[in-house]
Amino acid sequence: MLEARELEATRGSATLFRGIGFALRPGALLRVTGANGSGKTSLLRVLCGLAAPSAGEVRWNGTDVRALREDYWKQLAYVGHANALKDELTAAENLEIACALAGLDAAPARVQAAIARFGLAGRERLPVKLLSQGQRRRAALARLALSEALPLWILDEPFSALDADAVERVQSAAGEHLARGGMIVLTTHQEARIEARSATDINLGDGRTEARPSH
Amino acid sequence: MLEARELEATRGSATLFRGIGFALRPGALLRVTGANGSGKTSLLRVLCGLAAPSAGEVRWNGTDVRALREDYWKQLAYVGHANALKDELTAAENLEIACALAGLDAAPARVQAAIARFGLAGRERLPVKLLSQGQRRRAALARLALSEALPLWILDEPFSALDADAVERVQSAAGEHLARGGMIVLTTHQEARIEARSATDINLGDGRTEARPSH
Amino acid sequence: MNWFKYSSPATFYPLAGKMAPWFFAAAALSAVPGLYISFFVAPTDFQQGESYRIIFIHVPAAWMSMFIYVVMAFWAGVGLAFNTRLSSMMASALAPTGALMTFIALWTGSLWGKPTWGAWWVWDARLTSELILLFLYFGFMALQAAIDDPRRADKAGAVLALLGVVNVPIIYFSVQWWNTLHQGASVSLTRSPTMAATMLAGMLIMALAFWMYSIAASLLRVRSIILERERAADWVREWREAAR
Amino acid sequence: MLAALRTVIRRDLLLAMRNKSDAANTLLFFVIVSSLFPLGVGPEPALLRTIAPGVVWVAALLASMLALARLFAADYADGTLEQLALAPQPLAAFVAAKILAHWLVSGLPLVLIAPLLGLQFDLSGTALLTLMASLLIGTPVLSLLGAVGAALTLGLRASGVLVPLIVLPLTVPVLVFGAGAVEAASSGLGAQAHLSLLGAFLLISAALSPWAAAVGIRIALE
Amino acid sequence: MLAALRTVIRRDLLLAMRNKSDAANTLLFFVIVSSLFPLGVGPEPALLRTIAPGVVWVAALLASMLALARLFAADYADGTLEQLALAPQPLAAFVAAKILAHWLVSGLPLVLIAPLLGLQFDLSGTALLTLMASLLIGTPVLSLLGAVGAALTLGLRASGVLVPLIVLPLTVPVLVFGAGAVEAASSGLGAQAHLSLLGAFLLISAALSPWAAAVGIRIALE
Ligand code: HEM
Ligand SMILES: Nc1ncnc2c1ncn2[C@@H]1O[C@H](COP(=O)(O)OP(=O)(O)OP(=O)(O)O)[C@@H](O)[C@H]1O
Ligand SMILES: Nc1ncnc2c1ncn2[C@@H]1O[C@H](COP(=O)(O)OP(=O)(O)OP(=O)(O)O)[C@@H](O)[C@H]1O
Ligand SMILES: [Mg+2]
Ligand SMILES: [Mg+2]
Repeated sequence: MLEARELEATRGSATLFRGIGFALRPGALLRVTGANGSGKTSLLRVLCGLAAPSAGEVRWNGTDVRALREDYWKQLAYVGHANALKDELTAAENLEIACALAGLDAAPARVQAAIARFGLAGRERLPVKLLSQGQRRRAALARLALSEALPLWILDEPFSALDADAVERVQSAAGEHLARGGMIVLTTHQEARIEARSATDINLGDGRTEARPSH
Repeated sequence: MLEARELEATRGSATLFRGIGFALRPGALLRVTGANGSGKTSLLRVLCGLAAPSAGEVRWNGTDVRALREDYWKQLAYVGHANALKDELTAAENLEIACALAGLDAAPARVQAAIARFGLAGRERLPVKLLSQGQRRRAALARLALSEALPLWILDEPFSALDADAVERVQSAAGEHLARGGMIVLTTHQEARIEARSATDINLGDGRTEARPSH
Repeated sequence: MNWFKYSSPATFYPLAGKMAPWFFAAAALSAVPGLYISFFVAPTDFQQGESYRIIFIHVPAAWMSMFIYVVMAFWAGVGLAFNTRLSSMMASALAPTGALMTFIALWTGSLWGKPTWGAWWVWDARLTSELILLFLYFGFMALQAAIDDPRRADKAGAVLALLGVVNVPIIYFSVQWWNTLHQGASVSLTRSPTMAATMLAGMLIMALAFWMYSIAASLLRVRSIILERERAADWVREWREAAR
Repeated sequence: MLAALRTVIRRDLLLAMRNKSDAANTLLFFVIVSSLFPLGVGPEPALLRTIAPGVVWVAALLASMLALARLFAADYADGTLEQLALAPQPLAAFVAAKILAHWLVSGLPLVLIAPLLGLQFDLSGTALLTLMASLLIGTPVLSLLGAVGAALTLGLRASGVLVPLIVLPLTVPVLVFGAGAVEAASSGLGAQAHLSLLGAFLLISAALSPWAAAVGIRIALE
Repeated sequence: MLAALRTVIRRDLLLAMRNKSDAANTLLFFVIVSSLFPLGVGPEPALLRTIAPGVVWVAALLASMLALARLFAADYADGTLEQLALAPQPLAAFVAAKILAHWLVSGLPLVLIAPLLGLQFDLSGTALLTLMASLLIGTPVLSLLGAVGAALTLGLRASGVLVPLIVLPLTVPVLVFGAGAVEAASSGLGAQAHLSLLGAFLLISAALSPWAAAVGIRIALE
């Protein structure tokens, strides 16, 4: 279970959000909404344990994630704004490596299936740098098809650059994950139609809390 | 008037599209649609004259744009996937410089108005690298508010990373441009509601023409 | 004869295939008598003894190394200006042969330097500019290897090769001047003033052999470049099926 | 058009100011490299005086190359270069403006600090002056040649090492005559001839390099 | 965990293979820089022999620095580093794996080609052997120290110049003892003492650097 208590984040002299709290149980979906610059990406990075909140804490099954570290990360799949793909390698090679690092099973057949599932069949032999913007995003998200074993998925704008078909594929993968008892936190500016037993929204407001440069 | 005749583009051994032709008159909107990887970005770069088509030609008022070069570019505003912002400078500084290079009037008051129009008021003093993904996209698009004098706008996925409010702002700017007799070519995977006297769609198919690596 | 017919890779490919064996044969046919003259007929040098015989490999290689660079830049420039794919492929095919020749000149030269000057290497003007020529070849090849898109690789390589061709004479003369400004007599080549006629003949025949070899090797290499780049074209597919 | 060029120069200088460290770094690299030599070679003053011109010039060469490798990289990655290529002015003019700005930020400081390094190696007064003069004429040539290398390797992963590789061989004459001028001066001969040759290189490269670099950039963008 | 490390090493080697030129370039840069010196300094063989150890070592230093500056840059820019930081293994282990892969690709070739350069400067047989030995022990130290510099400057625009700047001063002892070993060998003294000191540096930096670099990376990601 992922819990957040009284989270607060500041950038320079501006407070992005304050007093954010929630508890995310198996099978539940949390959607973080808010205007551009309201702090969604910052919140997700705090939830991952990449950044420290300026107040409050994030707990995984009752323990602070900044203390758990590797034990928490072992359970987590994070897809950020950036795709984390190596330009010179093909989508399949990228997937294999990403899985090996995350300790996931990356048998060739599974990798092939993941690639096909995200609609990249036919592009297997192209290095990623030759793919289009949307195809690259698909390759990054294909990692999710191999991450059934990781209970917590944190996705930052997964649908950006995707066409309708790809959005559909991601939504169904997410729905399956929730159905098997996974948890998902995501941000998106678009409509998301994901099958979920329980779905919560957190709105971070319009991001216009007084902002002054920090330097 | 922008005309395309029998355009064809190849990447490696794959043909992305073939036989694309259209004529875009003042006040008209052309929307290029198609699945991820169908060649929208490639087509837009050909229309700009950045890349050469493998067959066919693009004409501006009757002359090939690859021959016109600077005389064509003088009339053109292009916003690509990349934001073309300098991380170290503020949004206003970025705008000023972009306008000076394009030969547009960049009086401070006009720049301020453009920034406010795209909802970045209050962030003027932050260097762009501290802005969120969507705020950066807004800063890139703010250039359009200063480009009334340029008849042709070419926009690649202008709405990506934008929230609903920002999408609305871009749509209204585009609508005004068309109303004053401008021309717009854009790609987007989202719904676009832009007021236009004449609006055409070109669909590039699903991008699955046989793709084999080129090396 | 229609020259343009052969500027298409599809027609040039079989032509190159037909010509290459002839040039290899010519290379072998001139190398045999050339080497025979060099090692058995030419007289022993009264100053350097037998070691001077390296000259029969060294000098032709040095000549070829410089000449090939100019030819390579020429084809690259033609490819850049007229967008003819075959000329760019020619340039890419010539580079490794040129680098090989440069390397042979350096290698044989330093083998020769040990007995004559007592050192493997000295910073003489000629040697230095030959070394820089090797770097220019390497730069060209490294640039092309680093670019995946063959069209871009061709054009970028062409710009570099042309820049290099402007520079080669400048480098040559600047190094010469640099050297003569400082250099005493320690490094002047000791050789007999007049060359024996047999020596000259041996050298010329060996030069011919190097020419023939270079042409043959480049033709073979251009064939494999054509195959690699055009493997999706219909004629390659047909050819492959026919070969099966 | 002049206004647009002035904008590019002003922008690059502004960026350099925001990143105060940038200019300082090239300079420090120059100083550190030329100070490493005495450490590697040993402290003999006579020996050091002999190798000084060569060492300082090689250090200048390396420092310029390092800074140059990324001359267009940032503009390429963030899409600005695309915009420059679509601007109503010729690309070669922008390239020339960028080279000029780059030289002002990273070449000129080298020229100004060089006498200090020369003093470290115990060079004479005329030698120091000649060192400055040769660097003043020579470093712009390095910037011009380096820009071509930077343009040709745009967007390649290995460009950091590729640029020195393809540019250094081309800079050999500059090095030879630059260091040669200083040596000539310190051994009492005139450095006139060396310096005029350097000047000729400057003219040639100023005429050719911006065009070659612009061609390289268009190739990379295609 | 070992499997994950092997994956990192294999991936970096694979990337190096894809970009065949990458490794070759460091090597060529090394060769070119050490060949530039004679051009700057003049062709006197006796002089060249004296400065040879210093020159070769400085060239090795610069070549390693150049390649190192961007050790983590690509992984940072495309988000891979974030993923490594969120992996179930300690980050320091990944860093160590990356350094090892990097040294195999760019350090080892330097060691192997060094004797050729030594021949150019007319060094004796024992001196050549000592040169190789000192580089074999010394270049990993350079890679380790350079990695710390690369981590600390992650994401900074000027990192290409900053890394050499903060790392070069740290590498001074390596340079002094590395070049010193060769000089000792060529003047007939034993190089034993120098080499053991280099070995000590290697142990210390192998123990500390991966941790320091990992900390630097976490700071950059925060
Ligand atoms: C690595 C060492 C050497 C290199 C790179 C080298 C390079 C060259 C080059 C580039 C040429 C052609 C120059 C021209 O035609 O203008 C040449 C010619 C020649 N080299 Fe070497 N050389 C080396 C060592 C030697 C040595 C040790 C000797 C003899 C002592 C030697 C004797 C000659 C002779 C006799 C020619 C023919 C000169 C002529 O016909 O003009 N070279 N060498
Ligand atoms: N030093 C600073 N001083 C003031 N504000 C800052 C500073 N650094 C960052 N910010 C602000 O912090 C916010 C960071 O937002 P974040 O990236 O989390 O937004 P987001 O909700 O993900 O937005 P988007 O929808 O655009 O992706 C931005 O509004 C930015 O302007
Ligand atoms: N060398 C190559 N060989 C085969 N296919 C290639 C090669 N290089 C690029 N491609 C393909 O060319 C297409 C480029 O598409 P482009 O970027 O124009 O797509 P797009 O319509 O803009 O897509 P998106 O919606 O994802 O932005 C991709 O499908 C890519 O896979
Ligand atoms: Mg965000
Ligand atoms: Mg696109």
